Amino acid sequence: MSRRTLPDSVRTTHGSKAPWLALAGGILFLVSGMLSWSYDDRILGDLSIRFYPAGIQLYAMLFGVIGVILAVLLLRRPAWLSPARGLRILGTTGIVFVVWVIASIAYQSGGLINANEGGWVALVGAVLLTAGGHLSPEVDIDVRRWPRLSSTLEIVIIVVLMAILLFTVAYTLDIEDGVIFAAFLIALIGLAGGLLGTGFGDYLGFIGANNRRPLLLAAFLVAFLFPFTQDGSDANMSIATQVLIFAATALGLNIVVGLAGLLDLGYIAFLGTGAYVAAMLSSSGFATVGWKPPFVVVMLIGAATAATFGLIIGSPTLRVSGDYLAIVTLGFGEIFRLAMFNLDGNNGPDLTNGPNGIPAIPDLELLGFDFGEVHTVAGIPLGRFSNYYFILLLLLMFVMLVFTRLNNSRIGRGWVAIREDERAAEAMGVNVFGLKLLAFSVGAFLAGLAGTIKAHQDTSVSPDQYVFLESAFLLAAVVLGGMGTVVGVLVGATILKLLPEKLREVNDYRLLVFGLLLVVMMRFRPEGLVPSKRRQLEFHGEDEELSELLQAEHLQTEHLKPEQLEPEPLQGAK
Amino acid sequence: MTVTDTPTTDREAGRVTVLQASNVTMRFGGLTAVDDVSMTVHEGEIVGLIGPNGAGKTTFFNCLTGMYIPTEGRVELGGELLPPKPLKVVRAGMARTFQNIRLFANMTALENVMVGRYCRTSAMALTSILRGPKFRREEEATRERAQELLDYVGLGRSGELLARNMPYGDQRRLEIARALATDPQILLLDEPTAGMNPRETEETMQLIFKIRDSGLAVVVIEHDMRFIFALCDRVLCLVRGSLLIEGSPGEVQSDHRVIEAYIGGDDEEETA
Amino acid sequence: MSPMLEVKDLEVAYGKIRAVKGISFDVNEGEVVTLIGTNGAGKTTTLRTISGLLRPSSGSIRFKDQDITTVPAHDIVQLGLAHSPEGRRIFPRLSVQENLLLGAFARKDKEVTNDLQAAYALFPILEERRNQPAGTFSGGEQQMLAMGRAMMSRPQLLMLDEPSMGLSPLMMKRIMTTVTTLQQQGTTILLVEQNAQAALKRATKGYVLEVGSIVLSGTGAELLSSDDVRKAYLGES
Amino acid sequence: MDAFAQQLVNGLTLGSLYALIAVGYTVVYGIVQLINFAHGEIFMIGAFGALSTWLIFFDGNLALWVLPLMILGAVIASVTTAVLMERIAYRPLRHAPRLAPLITAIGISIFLQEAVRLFYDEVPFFDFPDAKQRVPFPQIEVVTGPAFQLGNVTIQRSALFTIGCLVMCSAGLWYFVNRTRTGKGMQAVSQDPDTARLMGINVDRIIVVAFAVGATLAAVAGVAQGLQVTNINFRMGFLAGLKAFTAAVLGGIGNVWGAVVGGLTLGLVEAMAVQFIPGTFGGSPWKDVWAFALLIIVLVFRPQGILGAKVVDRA
Repeated sequence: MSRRTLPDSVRTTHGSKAPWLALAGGILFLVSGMLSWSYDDRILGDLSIRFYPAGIQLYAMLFGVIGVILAVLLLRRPAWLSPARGLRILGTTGIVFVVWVIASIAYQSGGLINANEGGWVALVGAVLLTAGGHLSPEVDIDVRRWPRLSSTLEIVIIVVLMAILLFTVAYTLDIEDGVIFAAFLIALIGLAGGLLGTGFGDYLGFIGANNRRPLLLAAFLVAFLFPFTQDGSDANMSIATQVLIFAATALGLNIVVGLAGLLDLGYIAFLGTGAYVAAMLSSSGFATVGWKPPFVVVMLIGAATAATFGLIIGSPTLRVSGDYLAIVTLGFGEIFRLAMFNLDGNNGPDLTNGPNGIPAIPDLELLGFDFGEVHTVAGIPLGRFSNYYFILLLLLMFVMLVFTRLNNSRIGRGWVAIREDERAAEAMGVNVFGLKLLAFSVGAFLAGLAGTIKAHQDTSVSPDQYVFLESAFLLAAVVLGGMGTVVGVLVGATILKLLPEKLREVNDYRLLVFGLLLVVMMRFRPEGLVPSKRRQLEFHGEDEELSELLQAEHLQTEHLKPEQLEPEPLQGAK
Repeated sequence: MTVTDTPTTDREAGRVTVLQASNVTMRFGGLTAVDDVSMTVHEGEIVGLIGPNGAGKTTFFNCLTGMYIPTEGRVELGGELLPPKPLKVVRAGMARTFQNIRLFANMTALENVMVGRYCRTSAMALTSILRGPKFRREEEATRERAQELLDYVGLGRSGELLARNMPYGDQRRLEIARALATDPQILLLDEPTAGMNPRETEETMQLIFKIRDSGLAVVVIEHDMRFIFALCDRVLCLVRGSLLIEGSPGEVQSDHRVIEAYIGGDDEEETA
Repeated sequence: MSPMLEVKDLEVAYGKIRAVKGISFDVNEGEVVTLIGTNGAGKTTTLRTISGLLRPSSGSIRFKDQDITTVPAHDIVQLGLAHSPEGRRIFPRLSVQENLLLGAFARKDKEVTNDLQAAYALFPILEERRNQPAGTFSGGEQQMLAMGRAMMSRPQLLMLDEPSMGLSPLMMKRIMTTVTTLQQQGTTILLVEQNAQAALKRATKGYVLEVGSIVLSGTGAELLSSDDVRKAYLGES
Repeated sequence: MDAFAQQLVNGLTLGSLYALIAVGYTVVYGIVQLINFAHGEIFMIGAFGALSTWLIFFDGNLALWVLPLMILGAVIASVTTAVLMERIAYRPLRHAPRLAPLITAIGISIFLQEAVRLFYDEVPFFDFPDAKQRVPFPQIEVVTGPAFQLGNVTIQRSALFTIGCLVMCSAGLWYFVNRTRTGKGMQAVSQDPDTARLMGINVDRIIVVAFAVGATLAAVAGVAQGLQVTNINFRMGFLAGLKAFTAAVLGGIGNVWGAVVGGLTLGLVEAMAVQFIPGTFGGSPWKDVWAFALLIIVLVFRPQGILGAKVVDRA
């Protein structure tokens, strides 16, 4: 939140040069796309040919295009836009982008000598863009004074943006090469940040806030359409289902951690409970229970069992301090794993087949719809993972619904009050223990629900899927994305599942980076990437500027759209 | 258990008794923090509690609010024994503020007061997720009532301010609004004017009168003597855990023991 | 001669709330200076800021011609400025003697034993109970211990925060007499008291704080006879 | 009866190990109310530090005099890691909400495990083994080798060594906490940090000392574990750390002697559960489950632990 920029004196003396610096930077970037980046033509999709830009060179040219646009804007000094902010983001990410590419070239082809002039030119361009951004004056923008569009037009904008999003996601997932994938992601952040940082982002946020329902609908439509872009291929759909299940579970955990403020380090056990229940009650030849109820019943039993475990583990420990709870839940997670490992008939009753787990769980069949088969819709084949994708999407929507509605209710207020000051909350008549227990068991219930689907999608369950590290990953998704927000957790979950899948080159260092990431995040941005404003304040208590900002936001929504305060984001009828 | 008759100091017998503490004693280990203190509070009455620091006021206060269960004696609220959990105490009709303001700092003023409505509303998880008409009515009612209370304490226009950003005096008043949101029969104020300037103190006094006139009973702990003697119908002075005197402000103010023990009399001669 | 302690335009804030709003005062060698005022006036905050437990948002503190505004608390003690905090804050699970020795933690010299004897001489009851855990003591005994402990660092300036809080009149007198004794032995004293009468009676100089600002100052006798003080703090009308 | 005596020995051995690690949790918690979740990794790094010392200076030499030097190496490795960890990761978070340091701790824990796993064999100039598998630990003569027989009870030499370590460390710790200036300072800080500052105690330094003390004992435990199990691996800290934390809570977290008592209790409970819980829920597969179950039961009925108090305290 802190805006660290140059002293004003530097800016006044050199400010006039800023647009020209930026313009030069943009042009250098454009030129670099036409130059060779690598001596070695076998790597990164061949960057060795001049005047014939391939992937990464094209991204560089996009940096150039946006850089030039922003520089021109800067020259014209519009009162309602802040190109400076955009340039800073564009330039900084540009530096990261070029350094990443040059480093990868050096690493993959065995030496910095193989990096050709293109990269270096681009690097100079990026530095110039950044300098231009830092030297130019900040414009305080107030998007509320921008022209209001008709509501139809606003909705059209939302739909178009969502379509672009869909296209981008499909494109991104198609990139096979891990380094190019990462380069594209960095470029994407820089380009989008450069454009949106000028104030368009705030404006879009403003439009979005005014049209929450169309926005949500469009978002789900896009998510729903995604499998149709994959042309029957299961490769990306498999990752997508992983992301969805992970996101749904993490969002459930976010109720516990983000809303109620309880640290649960054994959350994976609840997912496991659901999965094991589903496996035991499935028609797998290894299932240990004779009863084979329909899947809807299985879901309820799985979720209810998980919730019961939640109550059992929660009721004794929720009274003690939060740190204890963290460790007890960790212990509970271990108990779960060990129990699943042991219950093989030799040690205790045979429920889980011990370390072997329960394999060969058949695909789901709901209302005659077989999830294992390929279905063709509108000429586009949808494979097994696409089928699971749809049901998981429904699950995610359900979890989101539960999350937002609980958050925006009497119960949500109670949770915030408990986080803020537990004793005061109790003295004001808030049922502290009951609310904590509720959060704990709702979280467990949702995880159990997700687990029942996961068992069928994975076709097997085994104890080693439910180790502590998985709980840590879930927690990291919540923390990385932003505690207490839906979008944050979706972002966090996507990053944590997608990057390792795509960045196979560095897979061995995955956990190392992950651990480091947690430490660095807590040090510099404990509120996560997409923070809930309130959480941000809790972590940066001393930040007066921030609190005034949040307050202004409250006033703004109040002032402009009183009904916005009605917390019913998902309600269909007006 | 015999409940003693209404104390003779009660000059207006016949009024409804809201809170009755009988022979409350509180010990921690070997230390007796509160020693055999009785207090009766009637509807529409302001009772002040004074005494030097460490005289057991706060401990006594905590016994009244159910934070502590007295070692001996009993506390009755509306004729019923005070339930042992703070939560139930609030539901039974007792609300309090804190000596050092304990608002939910990162919530808005309105949200703070809405939290106060928690114990008078009932929407649980399923209702909140399904959002039927009943839920919406209740939510709307909560919001309206909270706004009403903000207006009542004079913060009607500050609803969207974060509690942490409000001026000190407003925070104190917000705390009172939040306490009132629990629909109490009796309101306990712990140093409501600490840190206030004279104008704010005066405003607070008017607010407390207004609350009293609406039929609530009010108990106030305060150090500001001028404030207490101008405000209260009756004053109790605690010294070293026991009740030194109970009476009208005039009586207490002129009692030489009070001056000696609390306000600081001529200690040289007294103890020589 | 410059004052031993010089506080200038001191401002201290908790978040947005300013507890001390720009106060200035000084303490000369050999004096007993008292800060009086109601709860929440900022007296304790002032002392905590002087001893380094809090950082001021602006203003400066000089002690013996050295700027100590940003010196950490544990170094300030070594300069000869001791602070006996509000509520006594003795270490409850340590014995009396251990508490006293902790008071001399910052010292490296060999005369600690002598000072221990001096502290026992000041409060003989402490010697009787030297091996008893301090937590079992009564309020008055704890106060004696706290003062003895503060003296163990051989301070030139001793800051006492509400030493008479919650004490019986007899014990209060005992503590106040000790304050005079310490002054006679050559310790300068900055005293924060709620019992204005007792404090002003012994003070060479007094400052009245109200909601974070100094509203009145003068010699102890002047303040004692001031109508305002008598009305506001001595309960006389 | 023999079975009982045998399990008593096993339990005390296991318990000594837990106790040595548990002290680290409890000392740090007593001073800064922080659960240093990464402490298990300090234990692991101690074991690797000892191994490295041996490989660098004494490769092949199994004489008894090497052992103290290995312990010294272990202590240096552990203390360095712990102090760096405090300085870099925890200190900036001293006033952050409690969630932040706990998540940081998880991050450190994973980071340290992975760092050892990935880079141990890549340390330049030295020929260290690949830590991705179990690494054999030098079996020093005298403290390993043929076990003693006492009737039907077998007592491993390494078990005696482990118990001996606990006794010596406890004595040293007692002396440090009660007889040294810094120890007194620690007691003061744990009871009232602000007032401790007024006494001239540098609280930051005391916190570093607390981390260092915990790391020292964990390092000793790491060596003991290596001798007992004959090999070490990068994952050894996780479960041991969790159990030791359980032990610390069991004894009353914040209380040094509580950690010792808790550790021994936990060790005994595990050993006895293996032997005496009848039916299919007994035996070693379930012993960890019983240990964690014990943790939950203790939290329900006596959340302050066996020895109760919240501070570094005298016995």
